Amino acid sequence: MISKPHVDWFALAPVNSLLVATGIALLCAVLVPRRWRKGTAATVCALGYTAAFGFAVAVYVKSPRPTGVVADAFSRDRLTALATMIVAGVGLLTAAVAYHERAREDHVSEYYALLAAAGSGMAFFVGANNLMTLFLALEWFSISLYILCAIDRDRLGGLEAALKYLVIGSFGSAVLLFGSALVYGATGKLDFTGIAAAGAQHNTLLLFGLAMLIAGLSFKASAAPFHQWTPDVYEGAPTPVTGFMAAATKTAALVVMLRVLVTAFPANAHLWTVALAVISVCSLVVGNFAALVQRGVKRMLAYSSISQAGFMLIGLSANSALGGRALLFYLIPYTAMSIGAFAVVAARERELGVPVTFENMAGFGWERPLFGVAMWAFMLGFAGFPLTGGFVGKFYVFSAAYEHGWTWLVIVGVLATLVSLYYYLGLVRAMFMRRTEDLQLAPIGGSPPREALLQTVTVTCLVVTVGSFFAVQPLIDLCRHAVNSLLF
Amino acid sequence: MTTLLICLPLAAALIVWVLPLNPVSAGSLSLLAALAEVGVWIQLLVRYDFTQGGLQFSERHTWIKDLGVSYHVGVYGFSVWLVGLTVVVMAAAIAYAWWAGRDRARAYMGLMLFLTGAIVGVFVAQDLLLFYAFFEAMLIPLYILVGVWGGPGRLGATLKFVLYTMAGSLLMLAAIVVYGLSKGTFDLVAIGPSSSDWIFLGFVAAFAIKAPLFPLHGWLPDAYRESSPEVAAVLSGVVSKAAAYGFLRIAVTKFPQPTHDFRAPILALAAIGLIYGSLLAFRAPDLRGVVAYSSLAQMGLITMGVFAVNDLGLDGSVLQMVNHGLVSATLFLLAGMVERRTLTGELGRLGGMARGRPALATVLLTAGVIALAVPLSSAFAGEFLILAGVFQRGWGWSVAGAVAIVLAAMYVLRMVSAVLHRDVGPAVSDSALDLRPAELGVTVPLLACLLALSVWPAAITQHSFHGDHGADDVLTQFK
Amino acid sequence: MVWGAWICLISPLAAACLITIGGQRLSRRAAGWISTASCFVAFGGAVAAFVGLLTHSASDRDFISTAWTWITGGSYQSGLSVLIDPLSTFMMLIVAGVGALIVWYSIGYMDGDDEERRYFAYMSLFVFSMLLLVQAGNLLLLLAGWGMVGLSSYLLIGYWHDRPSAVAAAKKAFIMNAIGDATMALAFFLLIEKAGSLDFGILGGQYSSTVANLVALGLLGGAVAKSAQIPLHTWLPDAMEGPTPVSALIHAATMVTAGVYLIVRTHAIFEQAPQVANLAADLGAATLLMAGLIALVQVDIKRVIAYSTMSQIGYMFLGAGVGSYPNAMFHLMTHAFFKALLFMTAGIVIHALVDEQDIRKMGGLRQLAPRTYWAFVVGALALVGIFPFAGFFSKDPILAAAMAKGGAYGYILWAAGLAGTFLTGLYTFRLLFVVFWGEPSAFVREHFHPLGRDVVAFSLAIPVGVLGVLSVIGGWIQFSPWWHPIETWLRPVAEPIVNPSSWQEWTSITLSLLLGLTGIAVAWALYGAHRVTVPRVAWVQHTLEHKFYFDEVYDALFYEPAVALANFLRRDVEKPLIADSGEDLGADTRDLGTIVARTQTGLVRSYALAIASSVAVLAIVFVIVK
Amino acid sequence: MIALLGPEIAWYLSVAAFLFATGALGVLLRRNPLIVLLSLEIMLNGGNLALIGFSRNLGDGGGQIFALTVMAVAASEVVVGLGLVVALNRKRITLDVDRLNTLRG
Repeated sequence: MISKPHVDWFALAPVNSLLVATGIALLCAVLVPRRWRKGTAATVCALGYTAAFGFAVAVYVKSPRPTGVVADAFSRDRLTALATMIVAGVGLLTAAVAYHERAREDHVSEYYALLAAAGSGMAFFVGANNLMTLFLALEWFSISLYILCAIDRDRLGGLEAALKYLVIGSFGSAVLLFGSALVYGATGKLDFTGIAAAGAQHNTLLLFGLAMLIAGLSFKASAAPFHQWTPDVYEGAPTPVTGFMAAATKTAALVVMLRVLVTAFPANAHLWTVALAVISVCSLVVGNFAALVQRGVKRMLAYSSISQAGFMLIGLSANSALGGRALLFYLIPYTAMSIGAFAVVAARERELGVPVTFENMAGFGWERPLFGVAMWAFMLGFAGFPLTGGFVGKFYVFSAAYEHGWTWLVIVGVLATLVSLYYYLGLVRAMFMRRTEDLQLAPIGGSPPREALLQTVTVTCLVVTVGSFFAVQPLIDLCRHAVNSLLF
Repeated sequence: MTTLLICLPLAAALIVWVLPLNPVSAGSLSLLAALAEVGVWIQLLVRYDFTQGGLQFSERHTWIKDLGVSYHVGVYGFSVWLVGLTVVVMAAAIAYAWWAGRDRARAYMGLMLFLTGAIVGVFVAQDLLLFYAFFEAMLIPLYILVGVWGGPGRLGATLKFVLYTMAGSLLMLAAIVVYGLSKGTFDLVAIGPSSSDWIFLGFVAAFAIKAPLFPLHGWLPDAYRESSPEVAAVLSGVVSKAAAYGFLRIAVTKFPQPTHDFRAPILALAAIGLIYGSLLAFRAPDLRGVVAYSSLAQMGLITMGVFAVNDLGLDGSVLQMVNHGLVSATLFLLAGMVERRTLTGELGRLGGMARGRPALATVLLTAGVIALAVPLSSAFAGEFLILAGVFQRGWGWSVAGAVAIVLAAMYVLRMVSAVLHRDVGPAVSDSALDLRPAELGVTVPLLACLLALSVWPAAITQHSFHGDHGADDVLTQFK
Repeated sequence: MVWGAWICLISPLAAACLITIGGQRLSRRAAGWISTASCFVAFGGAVAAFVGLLTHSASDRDFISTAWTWITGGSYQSGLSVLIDPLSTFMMLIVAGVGALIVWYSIGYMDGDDEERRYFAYMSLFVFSMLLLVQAGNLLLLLAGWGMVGLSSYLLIGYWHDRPSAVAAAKKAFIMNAIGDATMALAFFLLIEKAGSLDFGILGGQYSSTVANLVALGLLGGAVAKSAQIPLHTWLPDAMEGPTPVSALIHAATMVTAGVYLIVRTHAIFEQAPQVANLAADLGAATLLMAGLIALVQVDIKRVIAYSTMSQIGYMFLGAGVGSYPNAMFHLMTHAFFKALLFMTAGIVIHALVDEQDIRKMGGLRQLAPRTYWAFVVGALALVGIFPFAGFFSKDPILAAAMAKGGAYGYILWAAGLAGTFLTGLYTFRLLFVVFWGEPSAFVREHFHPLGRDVVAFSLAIPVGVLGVLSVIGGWIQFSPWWHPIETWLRPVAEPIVNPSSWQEWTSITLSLLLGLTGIAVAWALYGAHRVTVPRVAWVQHTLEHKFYFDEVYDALFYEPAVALANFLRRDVEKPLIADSGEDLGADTRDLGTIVARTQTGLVRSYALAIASSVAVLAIVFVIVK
Repeated sequence: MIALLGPEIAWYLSVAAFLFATGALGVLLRRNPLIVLLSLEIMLNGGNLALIGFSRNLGDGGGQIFALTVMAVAASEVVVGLGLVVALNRKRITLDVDRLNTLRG
């Protein structure tokens, strides 16, 4: 008889709950009458994410000691749990944003199904404990995202974005795959600890593999110079999906990068830390400078997400518990700010019915004070102003860099922040200081649409953004325990 | 008590933002809050034990344990005075804004209150990161205040202002990270002195831009010209003092060795700024330009006093911070009142306003002569002490100061007579009224504070530092 | 005694505040009377202080009363304190007394001006400042008073603020005085560094000659600026733009003589710096000659008197410089009397001729205004120093002192002084003859209107009368050859360091008397009886009319360069280097951004290429570095 | 027991690398999206070959399972890709990836 590995269903509960949600949502497409379809699907998706979040919390509480489950293919530890919480939270908020964004009625349930699928893929991704599960999960959520980008089949931008994403994405995955193959060849092991144990750190194959793995993962984290798909896809994709990608994909990619590099390649730290530092500098430079000249808000946010990735990589490159904490803490306000920002953009899009640019944001801050203030806070957060978690996050990554002896990286980060101010504050300026009459095209008209969910999302993000400035200590403890499940 | 000082205006700001009040009630509520703040400060002043000195009313809560960051606030003697300056000037500014009637009053008033809290925070923060947080938090409302309610050139002005300031303060952030982590704590009271030039320069850069020192004042003319008068008053009166405070509390105190090494260049910059600012004020074409450049000069003077690092200089600079804060605020408000009547600040188009407007004439003249530090005014006391102090670091500095005194007489008198005297300017219509009671109510209290200080400048000079010797107090980090 | 001093100091200030706050609620007259009353109260206070001093023996007539510590800087501190000693009471009496008379006079003179209240507020403020100056208990407070009188003089010169000339003159006065303040401040910084204090006591301490010289120079700078001596004298003639009582009070009787007071008060330091003391004497001598010469060609009645003031103060500087302090102070007192008298009579003339000041349009006023004429004659004789008028007693001892200074140096100063007396006689009586003698000119006949018999007239006449009497008898207090109470009174404070022998006294007296009379005679020949036509040499005329071109030179040397520099900085530094550098940097950054954004071609292949190449680079670097 | 004779692992690896490179070049050079998708498949298969080769060499099954997974994944990827191509085609857009450059800058 076949010996089947013991499966720890509890550890997989978040993933499964989302898979279930996917399935049900898909069934809705055929079983639920069109009239109720949207509501049902959205609810199912939301419930799936809520359940995932709940389970993740439970896992976090219940697994103080990291263990590998399902034949070590999946790691049950607090890092996974925390990352899953973030992803699930993001997914939940995205579902809410999407509920209002989807004006058209067809493919609605598939849409939510895919959203849930992508979430589950990420939840699995962050827990991946060997190269195979890593690749599998990566493709899992990537493919869902490809489709989500193109969900509006008649939007040319969506299609183009999707195809680009697909081609470049597969290219990246291929690189990742080949890298995994080389690492496998060099060490004979697929699981991370085994790779570390094999002690083949000077093997050329391994080094090639490491390079390719870093490339593949930085690609998903959209760090320069593997970033170029990001602006196009973010611009082309439906706004909620963009928000989801910006927040969740980056989280997953960075967390996994942290896990892989720290667990599998401790012996090569002297290489990959420098590599990551260089990559983060590239991201800071490219992201900030390119963002300076953007007119489209989504595109600007895309570039800003690139530079944010740069900041988080600073923490990663420190290769220390502090660095890990910095990264995880940074992720919390960052995800909130991204989702929130894109939610606001979505709101403006609904009003105008055209892509949102700096010009047609004029006066928005006064017309819709809630969104205005929220957006203001998000921008300040991205720019690392106090009273937002972004400030503490930056402070942490800089501390990590300094502790690692890289003051120069701190200086680079500081200068990058300075450049970034120009466009972040530029958006605030567009919203508050330009008068509405400067704006040529008038809103579609009629009273602003009901969007209770959008407002809830925005407020939630606002609360997280600001709250993470004040309630630093509990969050840091959360991150500390999560990071402690890795061996530094 | 200290926390109350910070939180009262912030809470009031939230209330004003959230409640759907009409402009008038929003304004009166804000004014009430501002006055309450003044009341709290008076309490603080009364309860602060000057004979004992040192840090009082301190509160400490852990904020970020693993990096040794904490919410630590408290006041020293000189902080008491600077906080007082802040609350008084802010109250005046809010009162004027209320009377002048800004559109979107709720947002405006809320931001002003928020700003109050932030500035007070800067003066009471006893933790490096907290200090930085408040130092930056000041920018958040200011960016909007200048950018939304400013003049035609406001967009450029506000962006320039923020970018300049951030350039400095981000360097300071780097310096803070390095300093704090290398010392293992961020607590301003506990952290020991450092001899690292780079960290020192990081801090100095931030404060030198904020003050501003020559030649880092590129943001100053636009910001002071384009913002609404009360905001300009706050900018030059209070916000710039945050920089001087930083010089005193951090740069000089925590970095004795670098201070000594860099004294000459910094004094030189300050002195150049003093002369340069005075000369430009002398040729500035408009009312606000004169005040703006004069405050550049004054900040140079104050910096000289701080970096003299001796009893005279330190006492003098604290006194002068308060004086200049009050007087430049008054002058900016007056400039606003004049512009309100004539729709222009160009000196060429003003004139002859004294005829039939005794109140305006008296108030402007009084503020002016105090600004030019006529002897017996508190400004004179401050400048005298500062120059006497810096004289002991080299007579040349004081000579520069003496020249600046003459130049000050030249530009202030030029401004005063261009507004008040000679034949009536084209922009001055006979219908332009004398100062209204409300306007008097805003300016006279400020002047009253100044006159009170003129009668007894020692109130501040004796009660800024522990014991008689400010220098010792600084060298021992106010222990 | 102490309270007397404080009352003396406070009451004018109180009046100033009262009038300012009272504003429209006070009637104009009321303002005037409040101000006058306050000055008389101050005089009472002064008298009280004086009497109080008399009760003490000469050795301990030195009291300091401190209200509270005014400023502190570490161990240095200065109190808000008044000093009561012979010198200060002497000055208090003059300032408060003459001040009271002149303020009273201005009730009449300023009658009908629509901003009288402001005027009287300023006047009270001035009296307060002047009293603060003379009562100051330490050098810092003295400097405070020093600046305050400068301020109030600025306010009063520019009182008619819609006259550009007045405003300009006021500014000029203030700025020139600011220069003096600055030099004094510098001297004080040095004192603080060396002695750690600014009490008068430290002046007696021992200092290295450089320190003493520098301090003395700084003080002298303040003195010459305030007392309109060369080289900082050019503001005084312009200051005549102010109302005439102002000229009488500030620019004749009190403020401009503060420089003399300062030197006498700080003589200890000057005695340690003899060169500087001599410099003071030289400047005095030079000024008295130059002013006398310029006065010969002035055609504005007030300016003539102003120049004579400069030259009289020159005498005082001469006296103080050579170290005969009591005589300097004595001349200060008599000068206060007769110069105030002259100004006020001139004021009456101007008032009667509807504010006309050009003497070429006047003439023959003797018949029309006899009482004024006689008052003027008294003043003029006192000024020239003719027996038995006040000037006679006070001027000659100064010459004697110069003589007693000894050496060629002393005799040069003495000669200069004597020449001065001749000039004094000449220009004074030129003025007198031109204005009062001869037939009434057309202008006079047209515009002259005599004073009525109302309050105005009385408030004009009575003070003039009082001062006239003082100008006659005021000198008899001291006749240096025989009796000198003032010298004994001031001795504890200012011990003279030259003691002229009696023959020096007598020669000076006779010679100066003779020269004065010759001056008068020449004036009579030229202007009174027109026996001789006035000799004119073109270039001399020009030089004198342009006041030796001081203004022009200063403009060229200081003002223009300052303006040029400021404009240069504004145009070529501030704008391009400071203001625009920010924008330029921003623009460059944005350009960089455009370049970076251009790499985003939108072509899949280029993206793939980027990834592939970076992977290759990364891998190769890894392999190389290991 | 006779070990299975055959080329050294190096050969398998080089073939795999060759395939991978070919695929990559295809993505870089070809303009027809179908060909591009095909090249992507070739890249993935290069990876697969490497995996299988190694797993045989090491006598460890993991690699082969991995390869199987990859095939499945690759298939689904292609499906999505083709779907997109069809969608594009339906909008009568000539099949040329260089035309897909409206999103840039």
